[in-house]
Amino acid sequence: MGIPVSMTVNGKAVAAEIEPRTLLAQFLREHLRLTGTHVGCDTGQCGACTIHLNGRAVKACNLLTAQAQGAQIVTIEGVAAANGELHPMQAAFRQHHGLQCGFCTPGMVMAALDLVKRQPNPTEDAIRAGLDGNLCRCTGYHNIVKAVQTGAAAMKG
Amino acid sequence: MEMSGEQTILRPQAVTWSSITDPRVLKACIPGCESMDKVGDNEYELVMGAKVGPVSAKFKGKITLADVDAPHAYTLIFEGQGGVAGFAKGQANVRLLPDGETTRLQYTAKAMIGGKLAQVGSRLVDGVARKMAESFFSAFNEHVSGVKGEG
Amino acid sequence: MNAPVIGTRVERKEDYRFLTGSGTYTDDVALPGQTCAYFLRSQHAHAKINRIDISKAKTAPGVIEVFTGADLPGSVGGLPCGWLITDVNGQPMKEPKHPLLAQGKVRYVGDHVAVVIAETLNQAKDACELIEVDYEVLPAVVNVADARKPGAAQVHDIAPDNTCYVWALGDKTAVDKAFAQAAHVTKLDFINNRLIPNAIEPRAAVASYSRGDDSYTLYVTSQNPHVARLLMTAFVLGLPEHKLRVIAPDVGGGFGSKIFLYAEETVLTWASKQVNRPIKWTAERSESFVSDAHGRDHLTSAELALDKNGGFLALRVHTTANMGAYLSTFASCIPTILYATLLAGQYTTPAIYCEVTAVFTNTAPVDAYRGAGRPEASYVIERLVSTAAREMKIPDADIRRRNFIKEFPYQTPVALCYDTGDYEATLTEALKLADVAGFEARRKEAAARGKLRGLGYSAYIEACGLAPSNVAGSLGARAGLFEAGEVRVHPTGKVTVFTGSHSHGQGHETTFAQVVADRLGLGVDDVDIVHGDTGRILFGMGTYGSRSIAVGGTAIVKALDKIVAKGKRIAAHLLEAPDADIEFKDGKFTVAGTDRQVPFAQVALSAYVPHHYPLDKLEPGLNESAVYDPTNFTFPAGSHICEVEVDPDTGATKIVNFTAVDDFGKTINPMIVEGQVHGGLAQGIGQALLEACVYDRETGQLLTGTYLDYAVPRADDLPSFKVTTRETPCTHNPLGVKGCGEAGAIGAPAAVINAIVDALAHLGIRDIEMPATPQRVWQALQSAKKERIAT
Amino acid sequence: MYAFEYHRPSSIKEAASLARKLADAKLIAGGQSMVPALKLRLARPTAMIDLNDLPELRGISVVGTNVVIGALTRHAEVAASKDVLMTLPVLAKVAAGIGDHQVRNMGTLGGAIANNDPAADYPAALLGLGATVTTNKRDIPADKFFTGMYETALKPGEIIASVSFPMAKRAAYIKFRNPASRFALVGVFVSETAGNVRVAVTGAAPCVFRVKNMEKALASKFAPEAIARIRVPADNLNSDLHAGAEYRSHLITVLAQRAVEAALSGK
Repeated sequence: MGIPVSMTVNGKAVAAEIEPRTLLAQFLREHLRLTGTHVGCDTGQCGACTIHLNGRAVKACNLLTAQAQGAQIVTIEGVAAANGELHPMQAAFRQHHGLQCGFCTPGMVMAALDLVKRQPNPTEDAIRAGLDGNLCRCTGYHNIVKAVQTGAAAMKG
Repeated sequence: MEMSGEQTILRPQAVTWSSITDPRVLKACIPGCESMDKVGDNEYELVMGAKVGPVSAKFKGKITLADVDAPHAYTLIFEGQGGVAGFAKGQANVRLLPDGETTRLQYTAKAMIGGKLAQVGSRLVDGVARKMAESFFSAFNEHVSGVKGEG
Repeated sequence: MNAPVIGTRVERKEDYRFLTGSGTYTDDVALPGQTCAYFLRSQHAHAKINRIDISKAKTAPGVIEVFTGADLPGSVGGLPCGWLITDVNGQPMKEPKHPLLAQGKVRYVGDHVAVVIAETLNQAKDACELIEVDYEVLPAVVNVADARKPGAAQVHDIAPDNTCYVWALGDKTAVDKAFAQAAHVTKLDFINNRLIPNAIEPRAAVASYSRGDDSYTLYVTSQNPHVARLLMTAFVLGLPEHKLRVIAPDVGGGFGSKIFLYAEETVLTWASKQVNRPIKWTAERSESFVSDAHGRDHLTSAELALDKNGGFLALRVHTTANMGAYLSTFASCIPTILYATLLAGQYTTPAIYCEVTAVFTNTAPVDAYRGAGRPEASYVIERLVSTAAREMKIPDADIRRRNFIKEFPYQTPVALCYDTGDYEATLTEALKLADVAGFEARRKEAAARGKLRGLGYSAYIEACGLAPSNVAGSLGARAGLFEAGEVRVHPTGKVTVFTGSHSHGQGHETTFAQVVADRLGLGVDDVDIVHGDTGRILFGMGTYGSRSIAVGGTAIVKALDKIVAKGKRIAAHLLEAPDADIEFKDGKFTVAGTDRQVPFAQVALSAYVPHHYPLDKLEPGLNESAVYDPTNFTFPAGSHICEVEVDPDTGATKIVNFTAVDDFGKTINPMIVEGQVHGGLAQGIGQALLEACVYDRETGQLLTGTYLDYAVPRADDLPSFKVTTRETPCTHNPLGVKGCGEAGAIGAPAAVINAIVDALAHLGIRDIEMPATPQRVWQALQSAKKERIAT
Repeated sequence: MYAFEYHRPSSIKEAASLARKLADAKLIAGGQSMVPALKLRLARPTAMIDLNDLPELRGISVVGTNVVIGALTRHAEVAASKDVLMTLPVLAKVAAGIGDHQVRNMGTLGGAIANNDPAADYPAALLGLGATVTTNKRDIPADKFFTGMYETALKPGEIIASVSFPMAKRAAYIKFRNPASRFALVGVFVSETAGNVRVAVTGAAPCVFRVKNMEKALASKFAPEAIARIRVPADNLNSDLHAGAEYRSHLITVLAQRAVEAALSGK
C-alpha cells in the first residue's frame, strides 16, 4: 500500500507514491537514481548516507522517506555549481587529498558543510569532534581535517 | 554470565513444588508467554514475545523440566527460535528449601543468544536475562503467595 | 620544457567524480530487469543440516528462485585456495571443500545456507524467513588456543586436531645453539588480535547472463577482477573463461578483504543463467561483519636471544594462526610466506626459527588484511626488541642501531634478500621529527598533571611488490604474480593506459598518469587510466601487497619503452635520420645534436595516418603492451615513534604524537603516498587501541557484529600525523619504487603498544594485550598495584 | 524492514487515540533508535505513528526557575539553545554529547527518554536534576519515570509532551564513552539545586540510578574528595564486552569526582 510523499531535492520538486517502509536513502538512490548518497552500514553509524534535510545534516539511511515529507533535501549531487564547478569545500577535499576510495566522501562533505555552518572557524579539535558521525577507513582523517579547515576559510572568502 | 536470586514463598514446600511444576502457573508467570502446550513428559511447546527497547521478537520453542527431584529441585530449560532475530536459550536451576510454613526458592540462571540478537545486542544479554529471571520468579511468588514477591 | 610530474603533488584525476557523487560503485549499477538476491546465513557456528525446506519460500510473493547447496550441480566446485603450503612432514596442507552453499553442514555464523532471488529485496528477505532449516547444533571451537585441545570440536573430518598444517622456516639447530649461549633472553607471549577489515563500501555484485552469446557479465567489488574470473570459471563453475567479463568499477576500499573470491558473487554468476535475469546482491553491514574475510588472529610465543651488549643472536617464534572455518583465497600463505620470512626485520639476527600451526575454527575465514602477515611479524620483533632494551637498560634507539643491517644486498636467514635500505637514516629522522630530545620534559609536565607519558618505537620492514612468480611458485603459489600494462596512444597523441592493477582508493588514475605523462612529455590530463575490467584489459593480478606501482607501474614503464622505441623509428623516418640518432625527451623526438625534431603527437598521428611511414618495416598504430614479472620483492622500511598519554584513573590512552618516517624508494606523488601512510596508521592504531573481533568462546556467536561494538577509529580517536619519507631507490625496478600502501598498518601497532608499556613500565607492567582498551590498561594497573602491595 | 502502516496525526489527541487503537503500533519521533531496529528486522510494528506534525511538542522556554523543553525538540536544538546555554548550560552539554552530529539533528528528547536505553545520556540529566516529565495525561517526576531497562512509567497511548528541568546552582555531566557506540560506558551527572544534591549514573546498570550515599556526602561538602572513597558495589552493575562491573564501579567514583570538580569550576 503506497503513501504519497513530496519534497524538494536539490532544488527540484519531487513527488512519488512509496511503500511506507522506504528509507530516505533508498528513495534517493533507487527512485531518484541519485546514487551519490551511499549506504555503508545498517545501524546508523558510518554516515556515508549523510544529506541535508532542511539545512541540517542527517543520515538518509536512518530516516523513513515519510519523515522527510515536505522537506528541502540537498544531496551531494546538489552541492557543486550548476556549471559543474566544485563547491569550495569539495575543492578543498581535492586539494588536500581528503578522499581516497570516495565511498565515505559524499557523506563526509555533507557533514563538513553542516559543521562549517555551525562553526565558521573550526579548530582541528572541533573538526575532529564535529565529524563524529562519519567513518572513513582510508584517510586516517588527517587530510580530511586539513580539507575542512581550508574549505571553511574558502567559504568565508 | 550466571546470575542468582532468591524468593521467599509464603507457602510450604509441597504447595510451592506443585505450583512450580504446573504448566498453567508457568504459563502465567513466564514473561510474554502467549501459549504453552504439553508435548511430552515435562516438555512443553511455547510461544513467547520478548521486547527490549526498540527490539521485539517472537520466540517459538520448547520448555523442558529436567533433573526433576521432587519436591526439592529441577532445571528449567528453554530453547526458542526467534526467526530472523536469532535464537535464545536459557536455563534456570531451581531449589526449594523448606522453611517452616514458607519456602525459600533459590535459583541460578544463565542465558545465551544467537544470530542477529547476539550480533547486535551482546551488551544487553546479561541485563535482559537477569530481568527475565527476576520477573519470572517474582511473578511466580506473587501468583503463589498472593503477594508481590521480593527478589 | 615541461615541469616535472614525477615527485609532485598532482591533484587526483578521480576526485571530481567522487566529490560530486558521480562515481559508479557496484551497488550503483542498475541493469534492466534486475532481480535481488538475499542469502540465508547460518545463525549457528557449527551445525549439521538435517533438512532444508524451501517450499514455502519458493511460492512466496515475488520469488523467482530459491537455491540451496543441493541445487548446485556436481560440476560446481568449491572456492579454491591459491597457495599450497607443505607441512613439516612434506605433506600438503589440509584443504577441506569450501562449498558455495552449505552441503550438509554449516561451520560459522554467517555461512551460506541458501539464496533467494526475488523481484525486490524485501520480497527476497520475506521469503528467506520462510525457509525452514532443521539444524542439529554441534559444539563449536572459535579460539586458536582451544582448537588443538583434546576434545575440541572438529571443524572438518579431513583435518584432525583442526590442523591445516604445521610449517616451519629457519635453522632450528642454529637457533637452539644461540639461545644456549645467550647472555640474555627476552620472552613474550602475545595475541595478534583478530580484525574485521571494514571497507566502508560493503561487498556487492551484479551478475547477468546473455542467452544470445552464452556469456556472463559480473560487476563485483573486487581488487583483482582477472583473478576472480580465472578462479570462478576454471576452478568453481567450469565456464569458459572468455565467456565471463568481470568488471570491478569504483570500489570503496578493500584493504585485502576484496581480493578473495567469495561465494556470493560466484553463486550470483551461476544463478544469473538459471533465472536468465540480472541479479544484484549488496551486503548489509551486519552481513559484512560475519562474512567478509577477517584478518590477523595469531597466538604467538616468541623469544629473542641477545649477547651481553644487546646484540641479537637468535629469534625463536611459535605461532598458531586461525584460518577460520574454510581456507579463503590466500589464507594459507599469510601466516607463513608473508609472516615468517619477515622475522629478520631490520636487524642482522643471524639465526631465526619460526614454526606456524594453522588451525580451523568455527569462525569466518581469515585472510589478508592490510599488511597481511607483516604487521604480525613486525609486532613480534618490535615488541621483543623494546622489551629487551628495557630489560637490558639500553635505550630503544641504541639497541636498534646496534643491530641494524647496514650492508646491502643482505641475505636474511629467513629466505629474503633485501636489496637496499638505510634504516639508520629513517630512525635518525624520526627521532628528530618526534622531538625525542624533549620527551623527558614532556613526561614530567604530564606527570605533574597526573598523566603517564610514554614513547614507543617501531622499526618495521615489509616485503612488497609481490612477487617473482618463480619464487612464489616454488613456495606454493598456484598463480603467477606478474602484472600487465598496455599503453594505447591515440592518433592525436592522447593516451589511454590499461592496467591490471586495480585502484580502490590508491589513486592509480593519477599516479600512473604521472608516470606516463612524465615519460611521454604529456600533461597528466592527456592520459587516462583504465582498470578493473577483464573485457578491456589484457590481464591482471590485481592490487594487494603494496604491489601496484612496483609491479603494475613497471609493466606500464615497459610498455612505454616499447612506445618510445617504436616512436623513434617512426620519427627517424619522418626526420630522415638513422633510428639510432633519435633521442626522445620532453615530448619531442630529436635528431641528436641537431634542432631537427618532431613532437610526440605528430609521431602518433603518423602511426595512424601512415602516409609517410616506414610501412615496409613497421606496422601502423601505436599501441604496446608489456607484462612485468619482478625479479625480487621490494623492501619498504621505516621508523615509527608514538607518544602516548595514559590517564591512570580511567586507563584511557591518548595518542599525543605519531611520527612516521618511511622509505618507499622513489615517490611519484608525495601527496598520495602520505595519504596511504595516514590510512595505514589509522588502521594500525585502530588495531592497537580500538579494534577487536570477538566471538563468544563457547557458542561461536560474533559479539562485535556492528559498529556499536566494533570500534573503527573516528576522527577524534586519532591525532594529526607527522609523516615524511626518505628515498633509497629500489634497485631492481626502473622507477626505483617500493610501495607504500601497508606501511602504516605494519609499523603502528608495535609503536603504540611500546609507548603504552613505556608509560607504565615503572609500575612493573611489561605487556598490554591489543587492543589496549581503557579497561585493559586499568586492569593492568590494578594487578601491578596488587603485586606491589604483595611484594 | 517489514511492512507497516504509516500515520501522521495532526494533534496529540489523534496520536494518542491511534496509539491506543492500533495494536503493536510504534510512535516515531526522530527514529534514531527505532529505524535501525526496523532495518534489521528486529522489530515488527504494524503501524508507525509519526509525531513530526505536532509543532506543539517542540520548543524551549524558561518558566520561572525551570527550563521546559518540548518532547519533539531535537538534541541539536537543545545543544545550541541560547536559553538553555544561559540558564542550564549543563543540559546543552548533555545534548551536545548524544550520539553523533547527524543523530543529534534528528533525535529528540522525548524519543530518547521514552526509549530509556540503559546507556543513554538524557536519563542521567533528568534524574540528576530531578526533572518532571509532562505527558498528555499527567506529570511524572524523573524518580518515578525510569522504571527499568528500556522501561518507563509511560502507559499505552501516553505521549510525552515536555520535560521541565529545574535550574541548578551548579551541575556537570561527565561521560566516559564506549569507544565503538559512543554511548555512555558510564556517565555521571551531578547537580546542586536549592538545598538538594543529586548524583545520577547512566550506562553502568540496566537503568539509570541515583547514588544516595554520594549525594549525602556532597550535601555536607560539595567537593570531589567528599566522595573519593564511595564505591557503588559492582554486584548489580553491567558487565559486557567493553567493561566489566568492577571497572564500571571504579569509573563511577572517578567520573563523579570529575563531575563535582567540573560543577565547581563551572566548566
